[in-house]
Amino acid sequence: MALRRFGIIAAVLWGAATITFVAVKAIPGDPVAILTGGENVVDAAEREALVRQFGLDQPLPVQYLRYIGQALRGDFGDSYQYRQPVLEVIGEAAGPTLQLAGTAMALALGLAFVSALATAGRRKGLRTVLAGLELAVLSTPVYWVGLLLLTVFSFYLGWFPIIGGEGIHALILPAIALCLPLAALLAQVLRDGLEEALLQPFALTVRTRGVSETQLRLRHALRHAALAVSTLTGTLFAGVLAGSILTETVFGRAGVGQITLQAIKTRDMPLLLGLVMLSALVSVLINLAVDALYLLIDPRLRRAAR
Amino acid sequence: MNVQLVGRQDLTLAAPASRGTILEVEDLHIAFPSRLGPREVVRGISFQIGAGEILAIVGESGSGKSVTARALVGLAGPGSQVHAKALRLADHDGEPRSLTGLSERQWSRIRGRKIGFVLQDALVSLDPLRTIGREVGEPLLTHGLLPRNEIGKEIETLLARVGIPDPAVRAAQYPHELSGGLRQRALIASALAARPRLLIADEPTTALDVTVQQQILGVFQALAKAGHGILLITHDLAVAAQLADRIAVMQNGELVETGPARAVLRDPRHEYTQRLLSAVPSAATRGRWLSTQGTRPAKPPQPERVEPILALRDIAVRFTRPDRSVTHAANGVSLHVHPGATLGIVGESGSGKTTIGKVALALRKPDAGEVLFRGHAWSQLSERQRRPLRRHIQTIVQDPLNSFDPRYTVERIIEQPLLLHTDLAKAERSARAQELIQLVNLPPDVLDRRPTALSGGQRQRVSIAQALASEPDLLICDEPVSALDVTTQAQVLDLLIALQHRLGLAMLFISHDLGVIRHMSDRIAVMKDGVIVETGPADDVFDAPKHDYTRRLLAAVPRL
Amino acid sequence: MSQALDIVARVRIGNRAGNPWRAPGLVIPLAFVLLLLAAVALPHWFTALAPDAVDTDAILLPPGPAHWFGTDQLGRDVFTRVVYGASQSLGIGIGATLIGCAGGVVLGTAAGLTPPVLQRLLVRLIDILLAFPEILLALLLIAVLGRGPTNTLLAVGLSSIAGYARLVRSQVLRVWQSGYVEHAVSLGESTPAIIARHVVPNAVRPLVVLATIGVGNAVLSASALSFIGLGVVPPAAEWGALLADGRNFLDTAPWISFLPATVVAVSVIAITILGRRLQLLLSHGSVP
Amino acid sequence: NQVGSQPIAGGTLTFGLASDTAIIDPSITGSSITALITRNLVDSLIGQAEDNRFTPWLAERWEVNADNTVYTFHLRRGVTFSDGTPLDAAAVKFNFDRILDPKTTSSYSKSLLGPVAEIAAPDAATVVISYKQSFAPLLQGLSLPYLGIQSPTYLREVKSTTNTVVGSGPFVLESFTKGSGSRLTRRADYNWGPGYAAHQGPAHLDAIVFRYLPESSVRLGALSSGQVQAIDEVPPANFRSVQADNRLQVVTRENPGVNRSLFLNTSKGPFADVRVRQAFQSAIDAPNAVKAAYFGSLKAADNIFGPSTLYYDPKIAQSWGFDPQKAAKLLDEAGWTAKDGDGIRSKGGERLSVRFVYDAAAWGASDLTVAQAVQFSVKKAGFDLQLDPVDAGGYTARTAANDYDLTSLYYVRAEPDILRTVFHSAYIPPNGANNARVKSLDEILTKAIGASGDERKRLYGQAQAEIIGQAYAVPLYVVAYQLGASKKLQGVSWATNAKPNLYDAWLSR
Ligand SMILES: Nc1ncnc2c1ncn2[C@@H]1O[C@H](COP(=O)(O)OP(=O)(O)OP(=O)(O)O)[C@@H](O)[C@H]1O
Ligand SMILES: Nc1ncnc2c1ncn2[C@@H]1O[C@H](COP(=O)(O)OP(=O)(O)OP(=O)(O)O)[C@@H](O)[C@H]1O
Ligand SMILES: [Mg+2]
Ligand SMILES: [Mg+2]
Repeated sequence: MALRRFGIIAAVLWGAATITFVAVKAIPGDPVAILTGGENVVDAAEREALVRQFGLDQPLPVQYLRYIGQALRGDFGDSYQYRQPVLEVIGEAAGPTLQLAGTAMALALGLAFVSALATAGRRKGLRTVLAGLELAVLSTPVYWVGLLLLTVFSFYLGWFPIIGGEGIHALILPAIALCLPLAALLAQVLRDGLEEALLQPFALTVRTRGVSETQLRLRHALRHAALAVSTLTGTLFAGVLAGSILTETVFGRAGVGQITLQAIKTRDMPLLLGLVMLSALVSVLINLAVDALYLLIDPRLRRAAR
Repeated sequence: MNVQLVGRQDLTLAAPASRGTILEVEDLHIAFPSRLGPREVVRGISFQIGAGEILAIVGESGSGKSVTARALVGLAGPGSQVHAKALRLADHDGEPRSLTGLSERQWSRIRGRKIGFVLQDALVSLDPLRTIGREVGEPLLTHGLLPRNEIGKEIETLLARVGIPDPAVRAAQYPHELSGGLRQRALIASALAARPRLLIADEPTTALDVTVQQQILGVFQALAKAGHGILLITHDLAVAAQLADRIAVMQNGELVETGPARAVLRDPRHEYTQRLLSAVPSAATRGRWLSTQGTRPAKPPQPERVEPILALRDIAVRFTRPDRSVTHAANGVSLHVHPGATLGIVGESGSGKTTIGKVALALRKPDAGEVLFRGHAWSQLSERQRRPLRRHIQTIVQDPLNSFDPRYTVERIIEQPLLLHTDLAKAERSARAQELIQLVNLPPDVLDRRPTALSGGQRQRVSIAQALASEPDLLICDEPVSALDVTTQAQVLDLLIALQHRLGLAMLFISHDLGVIRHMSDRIAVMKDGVIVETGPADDVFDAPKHDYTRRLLAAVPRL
Repeated sequence: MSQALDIVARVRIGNRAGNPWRAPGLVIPLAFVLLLLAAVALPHWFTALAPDAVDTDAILLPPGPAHWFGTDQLGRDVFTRVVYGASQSLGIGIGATLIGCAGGVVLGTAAGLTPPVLQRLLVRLIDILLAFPEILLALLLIAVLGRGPTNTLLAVGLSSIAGYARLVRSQVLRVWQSGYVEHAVSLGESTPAIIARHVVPNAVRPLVVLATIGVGNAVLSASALSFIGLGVVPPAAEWGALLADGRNFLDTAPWISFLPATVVAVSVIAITILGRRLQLLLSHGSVP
Repeated sequence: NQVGSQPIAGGTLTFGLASDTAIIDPSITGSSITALITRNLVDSLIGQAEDNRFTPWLAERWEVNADNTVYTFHLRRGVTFSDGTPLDAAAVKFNFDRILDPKTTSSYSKSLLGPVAEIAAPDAATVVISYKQSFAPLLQGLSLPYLGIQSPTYLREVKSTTNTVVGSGPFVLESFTKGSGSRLTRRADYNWGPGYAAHQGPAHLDAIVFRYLPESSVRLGALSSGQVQAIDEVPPANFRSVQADNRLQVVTRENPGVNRSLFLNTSKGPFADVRVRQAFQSAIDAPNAVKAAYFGSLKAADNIFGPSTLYYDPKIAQSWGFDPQKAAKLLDEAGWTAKDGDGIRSKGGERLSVRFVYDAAAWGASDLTVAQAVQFSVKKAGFDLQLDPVDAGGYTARTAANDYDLTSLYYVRAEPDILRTVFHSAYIPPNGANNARVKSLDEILTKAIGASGDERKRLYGQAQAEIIGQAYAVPLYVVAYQLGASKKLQGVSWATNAKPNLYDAWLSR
């Protein structure tokens, strides 16, 4: 079983790496120009040297094999753009992004739980207002939310200066900007899950025992809703890179999103590959974690898994 | 049945009082809002339940039984309007307290504490994500009746009280790990946890096998003996007959007849009660129409010693579960169905009935043995070879909704076999569909509808019409009536028999309901754990069962 | 986000009970979406101006009777640009969703019904594609294809295939094991007929809802690409590009991005509500 | 520079930057942001003052031989790198050798050093750089941070220099985070500032923080809310409001050299016909486009050269301009007479459609506005101008493959010889940036290198006239560096590449 899992992870990583390799090679244009910053300042000899140094003179299959071989050993080579080992570049960027994503995710979960528990199947007025707000947040581009937050809270009110370092203070606005759509989505799914659970026969049974509505939600319905929410949380967390590209751009934060965008814009092959592998790995791991969580939440799945 | 009643002096709970009226309902009305204004689904019913008494409310589907029961705990449903002249529940001191105009808080003190409620569907009425113990103990926790550390002990006591063996082990298990019977008992234990005087049970045995049903009924009897008042909701007259002291018959939101059980069943006054009673299939109903009470003409005589139309020889089917354990769904099963005759297969849930049906239809390849159709290879053929022959062997299933493409109209459904097996033109197909729909006594306008817009009985008729479209010789019927209520069931069974007479169909009739099987079958095969334990002419098997299991099965069936 | 689309699409916003046709939640969004479609088809009905008509004498005018949404940094009428942008944005949204769905149906059906070995291979392929964050895939595609409306459409569409494919596959498997497929076998239908008549149409049904919501999502994805600077090419009035351009004038001329942003949000809301209503209707079984 | 106030020591200057740099080592990147930051970290052999004269810096004095092939530098003594290593001739030689070493992957710095024959360090205080043929631009190159001197000890020890720099400059790099910014702190023992500086000794500021703020609205918001004291690329839309704000100032530094211009590909397509080029030139209302995009913060160009360039000819301005009638007449003459529904002309069924290929990353939001205004303006004359944004690699590939109708660039250089890079046939892509693919100017441009004063002036005048007259290029605007700053920030001086120098800068309270 474990071996199979491992095989799947390896297959996914290999596939992701291959697709990226093909894509990067398919991007039209001159890789050396990128290596040298796009200015026509290199002569033929230097071009040659660069091409040789980065192995670009080899036939594609050789390049591919070399690259996969090195990737297997955890060596993604040097970034064209940063002239630094890819793992180092990613390592530096991962910290701030993880911090941002983690904070945003935690915030989002908190908000979603409060909002969904308070309004699932009751408080019609509040439910309508909150559901409407969530829909609005979901339908507004993330970067737009970020810009509005910045304008209001940083420039006009001056509560959260975007300058002033790396502390929690600088984390709040971007985390909120990133968390809002996540929270809205989670709240909707959680509320829906709760409402669905509350419609099931067992909920009626619980009510006939004299259990209060709030207790019914907390003790029973929440676990049922948690199934869908955990999948969604996993997917969202794995996809947080997408959000972080935009958020980091708006707030001028360092992080994986920034270097990803740079890597694509400058076709920084080794870095891009490293990033794809990273996100594939994250996605696979999160899927495994969600599967494990499922077993924890739902005893019905345990026997099947055993 | 070994039900222990444990004394509980250590609890600050009053034991059920031994006499007096527990519940009094007078002129109860329940209405739901609808587009055309409030729709009354319960219209002025009155009844009483005394200590130690079992009152059964019977009636067909949709008559308002469940709504009545739920209204007694203030959970009639969202938007419901409940009015009653009087709705009184005896308190612990025996004094009646009114249940009208209670707030949600007040209700929650009554639910579980003063009225225990057992819901219709045992399989889904326990929270699947929590252990049995926590579910059973929840009323104790909610009403703060016991300190937390004592609850565990009490749960075991409760589980033992409803006859669950190994209560400590069971308490730690999850609902899906328990059989239906155990789940239903756990539900009862949970309803009893706070020692309410009144217990309401809504169809507590519908999903259960007869033997398990018998055990559950035993639990209720014991509880009544201990002084609980019990309101039993059921559509099964036989269950009511066995258990109830008094029976109330409900039709269309009204109680048409109330009285002592024996009197109501032996000597029904109301026309509806009479109809209901006569629609129940049993030994006595063989050779009679169920829905009209007339005697039916005898079957056209069967030619002697003809070759069976369907023969199963030494069939074995094995399923391997994900956990590698193997289930023998069929093991050495041999059966014959003769032209124009009905072979009934009866057995408990999981005994392999459906599997046999699928093998006969060649939807599943047997792991061993072979099936012959009209004396020729059938299961051994490739699907391509089988396809042209399929028109001769058709099926009617328990849940037609699942067998119809949800996008299809009734007309298209009926034309499906015509398209496949005939080269009729569009107009001819339409005409044939009209014919068939008349044959099964449906109005022509259903042809344009989708199955979701039909009632259960109507759907079953559509299913029959479709099966007949290709003019088959053999019908495989897998529980065709078990989703229907008694009166609808009667109509469908009558229809099948009439068609058999008219068209000379052979039938393989699968059911877990012994009454239905006896009513329908010429010969019977009794199945248990994938094995045919007994087979023979219907009357022989029922009147002189040879196998021990058959005897037990027959003993467990409640009788009117 | 469309990777979680199946979860999201199931969410109901209105009351579960009640007639889904009657709620006001249907009429208003429907009317708005129809209005949008009208703007796509007949933009000149809404405005007499041209979307790229530069007027350097009318730069950054605030909203007024002559210019309902004001003018931008080149004196172009923002309302006109929003109207013409509708065809760009919705075109991208609808086109991308069609590509995603079509690809998803093909890949998902294949991954559900082909022989086991091929099936496993295709499932793995879907896994691999799902392991890419959608935006990364879209960005890569843009890098390969170059910028422009068609390529934005392709990038957003192709990158969403895997999400749809996973859903279609699960649906195909569900339908394949359903009672009516088994029943069709017993009626004597051939396998290709079953796949064509029952499996694919029924498996694709839930996609209708997803696709509606997917359109809204695709509009947002395309606008995100524009924001990063990899979207359509000027002077295209794609909504994301309008917002991206306008952000440089947030404090001097907020209307040139605020009003389009409102239109984007309201459109996506309307489309989403419509999609979920549709879901409700379908689950009520009252719509074919 | 504010006159009359005394510099105050101390304070931290926070500087918002519109772009980021991937690499902080100036020897291996051509990034102008790296140059801006590292100007404070590394010293150069010589300095170049705002008036273009060369001043001593690390070299006290230097000699150049007559044919510009041997340069001898005499180093100042007592200079140390911030890691304590003394700066001597060996250190300088080590730096330049490293840049020349292909393994270093230096490109821009290497091009500044030129075709070096030999670098010698005859004694600890003397460096000699020699060439086989004459190489005049060396001094200018040496004055740029790209050829700034770093500590050889550090260079030898460190594995990768992309994140760190150790130099002898007035500030020390404390941290550098890609995508976020960098922090510099003052070096207390600094005492070897450039000859053009206003003061000697350590810098006034305690620290400088460069913060990457790519969103222009964010950058501006940070400035006006006082979170930063300086930003680059002031959003043109806010130019006026910043100027009007009495706490803020905008300092504009016009660049000499080749103005931001469109270069029309004369080798193929519609622009092979001079009449079409001239029509295109006349169809563009550049002053209005620039006014719209830059809100009057930049001047429209009237010539290929910026006004501050040597030998700029003011008379050219009268020879061309926006003239729709002329454009129409020229196009009619050239045979582009048919018009379709959109007003686009065609000839023999071929639409008058031209593709403008540009590197999207190097093309800002305001430039995009200009482009759209130009697009609309030529559309009225019947041109379908299609924008074709690509990435840097794509740009190089497209120009090399001659797959474009027009491109755009500008060059900052006070020396008119810069024209050679843009219009000499030796620089036709892929060998350079002669994107107009012009061959007719070779003679003039070659002759002008060695010509004397008046003759040179005449030759460059002739070149300017021909470039505009033949419509090889359409000048758009005069490029300028725009520093938005708090009025508290004083003493900023300017390098010749139009970048602010912060050594003399200080913050008033
Ligand atoms: N929440 C509700 N809202 C509206 N109508 C309801 C609701 N619950 C029940 N009804 C209606 O009330 C009537 C009685 O329903 P009820 O469930 O009591 O029938 P029943 O006798 O229990 O039938 P069955 O044997 O099928 O369980 C039905 O017509 C049903 O449609
Ligand atoms: N697809 C399957 N995979 C694994 N086990 C199966 C499968 N189908 C049936 N079984 C098992 O085979 C046995 C017989 O099942 P079958 O459905 O034939 O019983 P049945 O008599 O029809 O029961 P019921 O009355 O509940 O319909 C059961 O133990 C069941 O769990
Ligand atoms: Mg009921
Ligand atoms: Mg069965």
